[in-house]
Amino acid sequence: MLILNIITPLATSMASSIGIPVIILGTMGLIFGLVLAFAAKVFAVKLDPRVELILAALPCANCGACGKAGCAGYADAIVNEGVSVSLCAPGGPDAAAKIAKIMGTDAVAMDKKVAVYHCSSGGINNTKWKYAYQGIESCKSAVNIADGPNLCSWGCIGFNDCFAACKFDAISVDAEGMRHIDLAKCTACGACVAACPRKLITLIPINRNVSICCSSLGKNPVARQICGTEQTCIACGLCCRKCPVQAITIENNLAVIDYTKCIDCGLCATVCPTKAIVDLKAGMRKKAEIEAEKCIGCTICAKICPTKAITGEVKQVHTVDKETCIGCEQCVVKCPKQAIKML
Amino acid sequence: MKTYLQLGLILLAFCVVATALLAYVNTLTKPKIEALAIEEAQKAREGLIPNATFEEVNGALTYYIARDKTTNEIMGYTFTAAKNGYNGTVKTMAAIDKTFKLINIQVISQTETPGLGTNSTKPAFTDQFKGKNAEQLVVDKDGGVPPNAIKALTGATITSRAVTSSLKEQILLLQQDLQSNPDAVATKGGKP
Amino acid sequence: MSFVSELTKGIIKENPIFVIVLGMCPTLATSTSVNNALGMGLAATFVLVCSNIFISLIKNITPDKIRIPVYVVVIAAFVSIVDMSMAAYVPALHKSLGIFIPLIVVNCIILGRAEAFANKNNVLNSIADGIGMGLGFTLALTVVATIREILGNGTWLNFKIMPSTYDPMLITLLAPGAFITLGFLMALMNILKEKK
Amino acid sequence: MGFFGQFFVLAISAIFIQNFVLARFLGLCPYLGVSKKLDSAFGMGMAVIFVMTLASAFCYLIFQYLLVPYHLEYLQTLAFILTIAALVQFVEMVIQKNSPALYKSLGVYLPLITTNCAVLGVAILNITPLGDGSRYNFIWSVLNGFLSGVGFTFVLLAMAGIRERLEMVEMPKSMRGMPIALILAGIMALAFYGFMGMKI
Repeated sequence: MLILNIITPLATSMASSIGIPVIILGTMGLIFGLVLAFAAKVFAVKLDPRVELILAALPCANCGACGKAGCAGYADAIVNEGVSVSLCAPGGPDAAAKIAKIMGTDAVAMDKKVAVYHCSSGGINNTKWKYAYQGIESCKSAVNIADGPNLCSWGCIGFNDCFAACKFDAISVDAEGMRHIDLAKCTACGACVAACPRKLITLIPINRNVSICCSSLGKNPVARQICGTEQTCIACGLCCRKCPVQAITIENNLAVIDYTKCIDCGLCATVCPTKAIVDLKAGMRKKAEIEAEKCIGCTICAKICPTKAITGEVKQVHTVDKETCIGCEQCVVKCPKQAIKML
Repeated sequence: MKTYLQLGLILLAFCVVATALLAYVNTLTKPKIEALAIEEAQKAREGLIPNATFEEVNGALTYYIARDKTTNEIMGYTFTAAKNGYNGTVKTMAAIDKTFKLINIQVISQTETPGLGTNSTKPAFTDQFKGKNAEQLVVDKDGGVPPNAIKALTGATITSRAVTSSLKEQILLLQQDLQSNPDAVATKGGKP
Repeated sequence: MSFVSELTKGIIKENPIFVIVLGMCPTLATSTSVNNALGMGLAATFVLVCSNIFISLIKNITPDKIRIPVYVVVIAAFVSIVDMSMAAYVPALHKSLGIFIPLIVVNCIILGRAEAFANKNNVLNSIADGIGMGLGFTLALTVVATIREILGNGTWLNFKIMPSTYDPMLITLLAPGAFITLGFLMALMNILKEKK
Repeated sequence: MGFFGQFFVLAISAIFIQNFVLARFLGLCPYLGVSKKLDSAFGMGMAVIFVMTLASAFCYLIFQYLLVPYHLEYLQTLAFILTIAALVQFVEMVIQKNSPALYKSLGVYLPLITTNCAVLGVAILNITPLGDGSRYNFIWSVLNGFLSGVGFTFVLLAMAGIRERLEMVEMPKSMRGMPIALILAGIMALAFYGFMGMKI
């Protein structure tokens, strides 16, 4: 008892100054440490190693073209939700193939696209203005004031929001203020498509070279008058009639190309009276030539030729009329004997 | 299991070391901090009523009785009053004489707007309170007329009101308390 | 990197406030006077150096899962020491800095340097980094405080330096003035950087 | 004043009069750092409300039932920050496991919150005596934490909304980014000064 009487006050004084705080905070530390350790185990999220591999294969530009929240989100979606491996536009077929290898599936043929403008106006010198806009130099801002400062309320305003939006340096602006898309650099991420308040940019398959370079829904004389370059679609319908595969239709005074049907023959561009249809390969298209020794006279090419430039009887060597051939390469693709070459 | 315990123990070790260190520093600094607080309050009281000793009263109200150092006569009472000002609490220490007139006041803590409300700590403002009784503690903006009322600080009426009304309330409370048991004060004062 | 370059980088090139933009809360709240700024800067420097030393010492024995809790315990311990010491020896300064002393714990500069530097470098370099960053912080804080105190109160370190006819611009001492002053200072830093 | 009256007073005071960012200078790092986009500002705001409410509750309990009985108030900084750091990390793990969708929108901001002085600030302010010497009780502490978080989110969203528009504006190169954001914050603080000294 005596010893206790001596020890107790001593112990309490020691305890109160250093002991108790040490015990309390020590216990707190121990509990937190244990809880965190347990939590790390119990709530461990099993990160699939494939997710990290896929992430490494992706370009990691976090552009959002795949529709997921960044590259990590896409990688996660591929593994856990079975999303297609070929959604990454910047990565293209390369990335798709790599991811497919990681996932152990075959790469779905990637439909690589590029961005194109559907307006030929917009430069500083060749836009017709309605009023002098003096505000924030952004298309998004200018479009809000009296339907935009340019006369054509469907056309390009020319403050180059699309240029600013491009992360891949694929859009350039020349001295005239006209924009050009570098097809080699374009990854079809869609940033410029979203940036344009007038929706003048769309993504088209990279192997199609024709596009309507106008978005005007105006009727014929007006549409032409308000356009700085006068390369407007006047909805004459000539392209629709000439298109060998009926890929072009007129909707609301504007020609629209259905790229699932389009065979990229370029005929529409040659017939368009206002040059509103642009053919990137114009003048560069080659003419078809049949190698006589290979031709078996199956007539497939003659049937497929949109301009009826190929003639010939069954089991006879066919010939190409160079004047009417438009260089669409349809016959090259279809010839079972690979007897047709472009020269 | 071993790894969990290891993590827990590592965190425990750090906590123990840190706490022990803090507890040690605390034993060194705590007396100093407390002494400082007491000394500060004492200084403030002495500033209000010089040449006096102070005796703490802890009843329904906490106040100090000031006695003359030589004659041991009651010179007055000091107390603190607090009220929310423009931006937080304004705490004032005040001294009153036996007739409940203010001898002097000092604003001891405030977090008012620099350059406006902080002027309440300056003598130009606090000197006005000298010799005023509870009825005279009205800010001029509220109908009082100086010199019988308090002239509010320019651009800091709320601060001025907080100081003035907190003092007024506290004086009335103290007055009530002292008058209800004058014996206690008298007997205490009677003893040498 | 050498000791000296670690020491000097925090002062100008990687100044925690003007360049890295960390630790904004104390910068704005405690720069009402040069006095406060120096006190805050030195308190933060002390904690920064101590925690940098300690964390670079223990970097190998802290498991990753409880790294952050361990760091904050270390930092909080030093901060509490500073807090208590200031209350005991410089009570007036302690009072005017108020809640911002315990909040040194969550000053992004300190945990940021622990994570980004002390965690990966040896003790000597960590000390240099701590001193450099701390001084850079103090310097920036003092610059902001100098402008605010002179314009807002006409004084510098409590010495009256503006003529008595000067009517103080109170706004610079208030919250809006703090933001605006720092905004213009940063713009100035950008101009200087462009010229280099 | 009934419960709702007091609640209203606390709400107005926490959101407008004593706004954490503009009046108290707390939580400025996320205010300036995560206010470039409205989406991320919203995520951050929600995460801060969540953590501030939880931290208020836990820190109050620890202070009231562990520190006060043994006169260990001087350990508050250490105990609070330890609690907050562990809490944030724990919550992050739980969310990541149980709700990946929530984790993506909210969880990524959680690590940033450990060093958000608004969270520790509210924990300390909750246990700081008020004008009349009393302290908030448990319920009011939690409510104060929640409402202060709402106040933080409110100005964060306002800031993000303005900054998104600022992106389009022509201005001197040296003013771009942080400087103009700070001046903007100054103007907002000026507006909020109108609430100060309001008597309710």
